[in-house]
Amino acid sequence: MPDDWEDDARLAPLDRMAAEALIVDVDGFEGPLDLLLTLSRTQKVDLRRVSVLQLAEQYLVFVAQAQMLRIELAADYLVMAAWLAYLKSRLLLPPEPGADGPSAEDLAAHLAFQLERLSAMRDAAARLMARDQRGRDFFVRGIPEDVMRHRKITYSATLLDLMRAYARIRTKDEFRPFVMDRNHVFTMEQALDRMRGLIGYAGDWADLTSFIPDGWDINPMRRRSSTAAHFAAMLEMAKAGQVDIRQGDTFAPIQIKRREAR
Amino acid sequence: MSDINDAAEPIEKTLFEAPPMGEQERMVEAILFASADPVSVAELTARMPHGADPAEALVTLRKRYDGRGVNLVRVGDAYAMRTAPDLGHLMRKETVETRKLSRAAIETLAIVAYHQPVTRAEIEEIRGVAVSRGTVDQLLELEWIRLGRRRMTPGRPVTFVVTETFLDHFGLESARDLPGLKELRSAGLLDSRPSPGLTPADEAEDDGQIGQSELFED
Amino acid sequence: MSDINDAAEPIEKTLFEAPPMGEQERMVEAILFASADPVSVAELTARMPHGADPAEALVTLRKRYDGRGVNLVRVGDAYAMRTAPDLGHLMRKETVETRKLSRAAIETLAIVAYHQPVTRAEIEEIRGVAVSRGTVDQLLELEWIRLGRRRMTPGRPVTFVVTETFLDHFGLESARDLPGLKELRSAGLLDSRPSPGLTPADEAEDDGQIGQSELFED
Repeated sequence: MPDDWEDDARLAPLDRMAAEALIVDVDGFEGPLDLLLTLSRTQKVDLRRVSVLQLAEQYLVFVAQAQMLRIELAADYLVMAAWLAYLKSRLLLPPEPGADGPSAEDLAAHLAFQLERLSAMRDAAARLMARDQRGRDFFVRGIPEDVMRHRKITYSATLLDLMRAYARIRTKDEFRPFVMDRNHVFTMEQALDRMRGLIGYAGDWADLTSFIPDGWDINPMRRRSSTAAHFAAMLEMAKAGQVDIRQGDTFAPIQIKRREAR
Repeated sequence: MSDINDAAEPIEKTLFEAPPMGEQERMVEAILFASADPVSVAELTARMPHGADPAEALVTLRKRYDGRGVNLVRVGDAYAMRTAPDLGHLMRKETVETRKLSRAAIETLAIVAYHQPVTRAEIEEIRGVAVSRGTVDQLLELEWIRLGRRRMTPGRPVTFVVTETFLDHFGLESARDLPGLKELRSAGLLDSRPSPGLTPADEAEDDGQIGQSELFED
Repeated sequence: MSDINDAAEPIEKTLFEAPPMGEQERMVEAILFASADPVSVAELTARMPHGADPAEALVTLRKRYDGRGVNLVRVGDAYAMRTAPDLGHLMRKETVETRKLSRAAIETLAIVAYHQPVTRAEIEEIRGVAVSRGTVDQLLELEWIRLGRRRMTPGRPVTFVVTETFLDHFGLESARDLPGLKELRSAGLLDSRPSPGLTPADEAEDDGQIGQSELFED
């Protein structure tokens, strides 16, 4: 405690009062920059000539006092304090020869610029709000007349759209006989029924084509459909272990035989 | 106008100098402009500085707006600014939107164009789906199709045919100018895979149900 | 004003005779009176008859209302009728109680107005404190600020700019008419001065790329 008192005693009474007032008000500040701007006002100089060194000291005193009073400071206040302590030491010590990075003077100048800019924006905001405002100083028409909106919709379609649409329907149409015309189709179920019945009679190897019924081997469409159906039915029966299949060569006739029951 | 003068007669004229008439006119103008409702002379008097004579200001202001785009009108016992009656048409705004016809509509239209006169049942048969009332109505409204003669079949169903407006829109001289199936195919618009077992000669056969002879009659 | 003339140049002048200028003035007057919001020259052109030149009518109409109780004011690219600011005291009845803006909101608004287009990070750097979501939301809700183009820097941050509603509210013709703008600019206080290396806010990622040339671009 004595140390703190000693610290405090080094401050001019005015500064101390200002600092104490600030401490009471810590919640009223909008961040470290706002606090620095307020502190800089105690210097009563143009912000361009503000003593950043003095400002840094004021800020550090503020933070020290806040901590002494166990006031929780937000992290960014402490980050600023650390940075200002660093800046202060850089400003007080002669520059290291060959040191990289910006000089302490550059850093100080930038801080002064930031303060000046913030201050300028606050003035600008005040001037903006002092302007004549709509609904307070000048007024709009009290009886605005609604504009009646007549929406007119025009539909567009080109000849090409029309032709495409028709082509689409006609394409659908052309496939219709294929779906409708069941008398050219031999289904796998039909073939399966037929072969199950016939296979029992054929004790030896028999050509698959011999199972195709009469009347389904002339018309190409009927022949294709019945061949496919019987082929699929044969595979189905082989899978069920009911028949054996053999083929002598590629494209040679496929032969089937009933598998002997064990 | 005598009533205005009566109402506006200031009771006490002494306390303050009334503003010059030009200023009073400006005030009345601003108040009438900004008010949501017509304003009575009594209310004007209450809102204007002491000694003002809104009735007189109203007279000059009314003259000033005479023949302008906005007029000062009397509404009952009150006054308001209103758009000149002859400019009412400016308060309407026409927006034109261009939309694409729906797929159902364009297909229906195509069927009518290629198969006219065609009944609704026939359209549905060709499209393979029901045709909604809205689709037909839309095409009727656009004046692209109209009702044709009734079909002389049981129920005497109405038929649809395309209109002059339709021909005009699509740049056709007559419905006969519509490209045929072969042309559609050679233009790549028809899927050119021939369906199995169906030769080009077969195409005529399914037109048959519609009544080939009836196609493109006028 | 050249831009206005360009916008109003009718494409086809031949079809109909444009109405005489006196009539055009009446029309502009009626349309502006009827609308509470500013009306753009393009919209005036669209609503007036073919061949009308609202830009010219606006010039004479503006003169006509000069010094009256109601004035013709320019708001960005649009025009509106507003009561003369010196008569605001008569209109107290019409005053709409607006929400009190917080200090943070007012400052943020000023920063957006003077530094636009400006990113959130830049606002925070200038204020030295984080900008709360609510502050930005409030200004967006009032339609005083809106999102501008994204900044072409890493992260492509959004920018904020002020709106026509903002200009209308504060009686500004354009963002160039902001009070003290020239002085602030010549003092270099609108520059985005990169911080020399390490800074308290450690805002290395955002500043530096703003480019003064981008400010107040149209």
